[in-house]
Amino acid sequence: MEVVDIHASCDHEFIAQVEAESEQKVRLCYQCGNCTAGCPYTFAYDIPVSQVMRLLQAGQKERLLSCKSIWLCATCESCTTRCPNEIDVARIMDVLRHMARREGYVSERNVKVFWDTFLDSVEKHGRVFEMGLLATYVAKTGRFWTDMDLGPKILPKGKLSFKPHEIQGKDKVAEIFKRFRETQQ
Amino acid sequence: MKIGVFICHCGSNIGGTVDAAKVAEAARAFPDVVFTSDTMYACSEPGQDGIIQAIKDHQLDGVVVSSCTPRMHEPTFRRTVERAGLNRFMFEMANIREHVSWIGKDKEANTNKAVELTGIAVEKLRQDQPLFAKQFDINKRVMIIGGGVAGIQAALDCADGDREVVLVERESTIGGKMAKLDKTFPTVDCSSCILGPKMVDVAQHPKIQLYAMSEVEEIGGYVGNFEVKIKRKAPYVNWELCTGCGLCMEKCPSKKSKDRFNEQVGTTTAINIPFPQAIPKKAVIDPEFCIKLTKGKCGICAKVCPTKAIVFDQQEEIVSESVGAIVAATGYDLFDISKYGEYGGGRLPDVITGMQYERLLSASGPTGGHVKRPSDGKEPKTIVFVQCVGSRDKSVDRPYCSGFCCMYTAKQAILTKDHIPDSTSYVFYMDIRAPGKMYDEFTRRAMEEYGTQYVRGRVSMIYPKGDKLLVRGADTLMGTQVEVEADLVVLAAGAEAAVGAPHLAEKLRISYDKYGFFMESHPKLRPVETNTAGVYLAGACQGPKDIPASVAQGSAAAAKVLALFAKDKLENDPMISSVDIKRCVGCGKCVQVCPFGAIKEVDFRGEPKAEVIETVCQGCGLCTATCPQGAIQLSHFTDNQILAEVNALCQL
Amino acid sequence: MSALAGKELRIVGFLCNWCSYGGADTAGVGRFSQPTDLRIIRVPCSGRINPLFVAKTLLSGADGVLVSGCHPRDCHYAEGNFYARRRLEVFKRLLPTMGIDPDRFEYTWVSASEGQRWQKVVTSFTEQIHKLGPAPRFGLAHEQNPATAAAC
Amino acid sequence: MTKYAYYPGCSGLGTSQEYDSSTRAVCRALGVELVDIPDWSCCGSTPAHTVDHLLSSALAARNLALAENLDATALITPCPSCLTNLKVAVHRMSDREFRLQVNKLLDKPVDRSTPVKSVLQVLAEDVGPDAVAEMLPNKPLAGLKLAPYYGCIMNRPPEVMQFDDHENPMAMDKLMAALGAEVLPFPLKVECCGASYGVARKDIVAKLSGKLLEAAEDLGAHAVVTACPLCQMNLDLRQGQAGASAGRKFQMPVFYYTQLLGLALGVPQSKLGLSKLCVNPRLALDAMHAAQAEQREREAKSEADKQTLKAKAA
Repeated sequence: MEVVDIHASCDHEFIAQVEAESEQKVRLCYQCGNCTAGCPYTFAYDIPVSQVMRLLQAGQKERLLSCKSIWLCATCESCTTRCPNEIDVARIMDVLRHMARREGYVSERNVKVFWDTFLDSVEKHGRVFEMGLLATYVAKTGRFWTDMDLGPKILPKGKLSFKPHEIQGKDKVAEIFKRFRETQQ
Repeated sequence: MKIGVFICHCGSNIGGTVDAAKVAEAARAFPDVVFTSDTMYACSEPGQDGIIQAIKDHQLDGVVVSSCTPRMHEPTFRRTVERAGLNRFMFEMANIREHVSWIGKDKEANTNKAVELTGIAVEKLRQDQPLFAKQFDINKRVMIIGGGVAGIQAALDCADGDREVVLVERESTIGGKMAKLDKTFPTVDCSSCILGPKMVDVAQHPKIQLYAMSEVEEIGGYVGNFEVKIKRKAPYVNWELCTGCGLCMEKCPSKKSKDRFNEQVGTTTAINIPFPQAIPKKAVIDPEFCIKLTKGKCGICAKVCPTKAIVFDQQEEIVSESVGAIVAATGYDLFDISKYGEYGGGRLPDVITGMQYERLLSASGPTGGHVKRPSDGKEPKTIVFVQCVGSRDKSVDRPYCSGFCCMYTAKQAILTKDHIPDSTSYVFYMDIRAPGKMYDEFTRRAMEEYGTQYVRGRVSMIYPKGDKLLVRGADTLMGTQVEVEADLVVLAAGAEAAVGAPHLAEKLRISYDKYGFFMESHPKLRPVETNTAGVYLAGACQGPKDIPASVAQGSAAAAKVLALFAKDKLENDPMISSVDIKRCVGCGKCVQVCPFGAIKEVDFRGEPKAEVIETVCQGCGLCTATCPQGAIQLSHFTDNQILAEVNALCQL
Repeated sequence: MSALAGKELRIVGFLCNWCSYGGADTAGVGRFSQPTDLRIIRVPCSGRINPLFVAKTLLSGADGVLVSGCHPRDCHYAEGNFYARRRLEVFKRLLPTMGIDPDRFEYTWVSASEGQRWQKVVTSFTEQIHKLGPAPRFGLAHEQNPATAAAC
Repeated sequence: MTKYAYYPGCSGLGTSQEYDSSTRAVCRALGVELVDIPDWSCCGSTPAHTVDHLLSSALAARNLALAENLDATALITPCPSCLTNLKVAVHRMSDREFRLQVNKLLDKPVDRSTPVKSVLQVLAEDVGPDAVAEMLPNKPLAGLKLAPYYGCIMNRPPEVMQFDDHENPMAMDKLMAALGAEVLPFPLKVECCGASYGVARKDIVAKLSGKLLEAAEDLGAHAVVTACPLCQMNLDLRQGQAGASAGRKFQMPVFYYTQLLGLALGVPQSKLGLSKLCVNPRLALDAMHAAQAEQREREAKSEADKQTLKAKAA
């Protein structure tokens, strides 16, 4: 296990940035572990959420932005709701994800592709086109066989439309995305 | 007038962010100031000697010290100037530490502010007059409110000091929380074996008058002469006749009453003596559950009572007592565990509080000391203890540490192993707070000798799984989520202020913090005194405390009372109101407004005039602000003095 | 008129000795940093405060006045703060008729244990006064003689 | 009658058609007037807030702005994910600075703060279980054992959602009880089912949904009842995957609460869309009917016994 030089490796600017974007104070965390205890995703995480908070206090940017956990948080709000120090932990997880995206870290590619594809669909049609979303996702990830078992279950129900539900204001929605990208530059 | 000004550095406390020498220099320009100096520690012996020397050398008539808050050292410096031959009211203080150096880092702004605060002190001093105290008689009886272990200790110590004690207890028996405990840490000695004899002493002591099932209704007066109205609630039993034989309890058909003594583990009879060692050992009817009182029928207890003590139409009554001092020892209450919805307390029968568990462990408890879980009466084999339930948790507005939960949890884990040798106990903790004598050794024993499994992490949720409870928590040292299937979960509920504590504080005219705990005069140096003379604190009403600390405070409060009663006369505070009889028009507004009845109307050459009863006036100044003529003035805080301060500030 | 020209405005506080003065002490003991403008005058009870003190202070050139006493019901003298509340409430409503912006005067309740609350009260009141800026001067002498005004 | 601006959410047009149609039918039956927000667009759902909070709030806010014209009491939606996005947007936009930034991204700025509620909240609070129970004196769903499942974000975080208890919500329990159903104390009411990871990480959904189904089955539930399209899909469509993960085979119908309300209120089957559920709802309904028949039999027998006793006495 590596030895961490807690003085030299602490990225104070990173801490400040997370605090500013999340509007949370990371020093309020006293490491009780309640977030990890309640998190339904702990089994799938590489770093449990209470340790995400600790690494954040210690300014360990690289380890955090490259971890899987931040892509696997479903924002179920269990941590935020039960934190004794009233820290919005889920929001911090969200912010770390934003930063990872901006800086080009992707540790759970399929998750990111799914989300991106979802938003592409919204940008294009104004609403999510579920069938199109799945098709594009499969094309991008090459995961053709995944969920093949579900096809026979869902298709006969006639719920999945093969045509998108276009809206009149779809260009207005596309504009939102466009203006948002402009703010990011 | 010749004024001397002393600017204190307080080491670096003031000197660090205020240029004390510069303040001293600037103060020389103030009117009547003939001497200034800056000093390292004004309150130290050389500091005080320096002030005395300057008074003598420069024939000063008044002194200003700019240092810490007057709430801390005003009495100190008043004594200093008195030693130099001045009247102790020819002294003013400017607070340049708490109000200046500690709250700002800008040295220029701080220095400037310190100069101005010194300036207003000088202006006020220029209007000061020598004041002299009056003496008055003292009533040497004491009232103690609350009959828990702290109140019992205070009562016994005062009574042993040969003073008459009035002990007021809300419940039908004294003993408080300690009486409910099975054993006590760190010695694991039996709670009722050490408390029981003290309770008997209270009952037997000729100097102690006990009012059980009573509450303080109203408090008037002031140190040395309080008038208290006590409400004696109706037990529906004539206690003079009741022998505590318990026959009524045996026959009472209403068996679903709330068993408050047993923390509602099970139910009890509508007529009840809470426990065999109760003092006084008298029966009480719970009107909510008594069939006779709710439906008009029954009356079996009245038929079987051998002394005919049952009185269904008994009314509460008010009695008055005169005392010279009051000790508040009203204790604490437990945090309501149902506020944590994720733990299921109040919803799941086998999620209980530590105090409920204490009753399950107790030989005189509802299960006769056999640990049986409430849902099905089975003996639990896996017990999970969860600490910090209502402690150190901002989200439930309880950010403070309750202090004793770590210890009682360790004790309960040890007792569990004694009761059920093949059981396993898990303790979820955040930190172990065990700083008392033999305390840490005790928690270590729970782990080392009794095999208690300590898990460092909080519990996030508890839910039923089959007939077990699934406890999901974290082990932060392992860095993972953990689960335990438990038979019983004990939540270490924290302490909070007793129900109604703020209301009592208001009657006592003492301060309380935002959680309802009573405020002491000084957290370190005056821990059992309050800002109201003659009112003292003992035990957990001031903040969470364990038994040793509560007993120590009970004795400390008693010592303060005995010291007060060692004097035959008390001196009043001479900062009181006086009437300028020439300006008084006899309108009587001051008489109406005075909260203490300290102003009376007198006849002066055929005209009504106001007159202040000097030993009754407490110096609030309400009358001064009310008088349309400015005829009644509060000494040391006269209109002229306050306006002089305003003027000084607005001219600077 | 400001104590430190450009930096501070003249803010005067009348504080009850038993609660808010202690609260200000508690804030100091806790090192809760605050703006430096406020100057505190200690009184035994908020009920001791004659509204005319506030009027006099504002008319004498203060930019703001803050009165702070014990929370309702929690008075060292049983009921002084009730009288204070009644008087000051009426007084605040009268301020506009005197040509004074009522926002220059506030009264509040802070107990001796509420250091953090005191810090918030001082900080927000000081901000409020700084937003209003220096009070208009009533003394004509000052207006005619800018040099004197600056010296204040 | 109070009028609500209705936001169906994208899945209402696809995978949760039956939730949308049953919601509309039940609202009509209970006198709750819904007006569709014209030309509504996607709220951004989970993916948007994982990218940026400004984008996420803007996508939601477009709909808030459109709803302003409708002069409705509140904007309501059946979907908790849409609900969260809309509510969080309103919550964050109470900050002036943030609202200005969001409005910069929109064609039509948000002027007012429209209250946002779930359809469940309206049915539970504005209509109320007592009123529903009064309409259904025969308790049509008697004998049906239900595990009510709210999902993780219907009530959390409480500061934003401001509805029901965040650890032990009861709104759906009470509505179902009003229909006569036997509502079981489901302990995992607010545990996450795996959310939208079904596609990218189906192992996660299988495990978490498996736990939920296990708990429901162990309680003896005939069916799970839910208020969330994503939860319903995970528990219903992915029940086979969940079973594989839990190492057992589930046969647990998963209803939308509006379907059961509709069933009890006698809403036409075509609107309820029971046939659109993957696990056959008959399993639960048959069990319910069997229980009802048994109950009737018991009552008949005790009545008969009474008659016999009377006859004997005579």
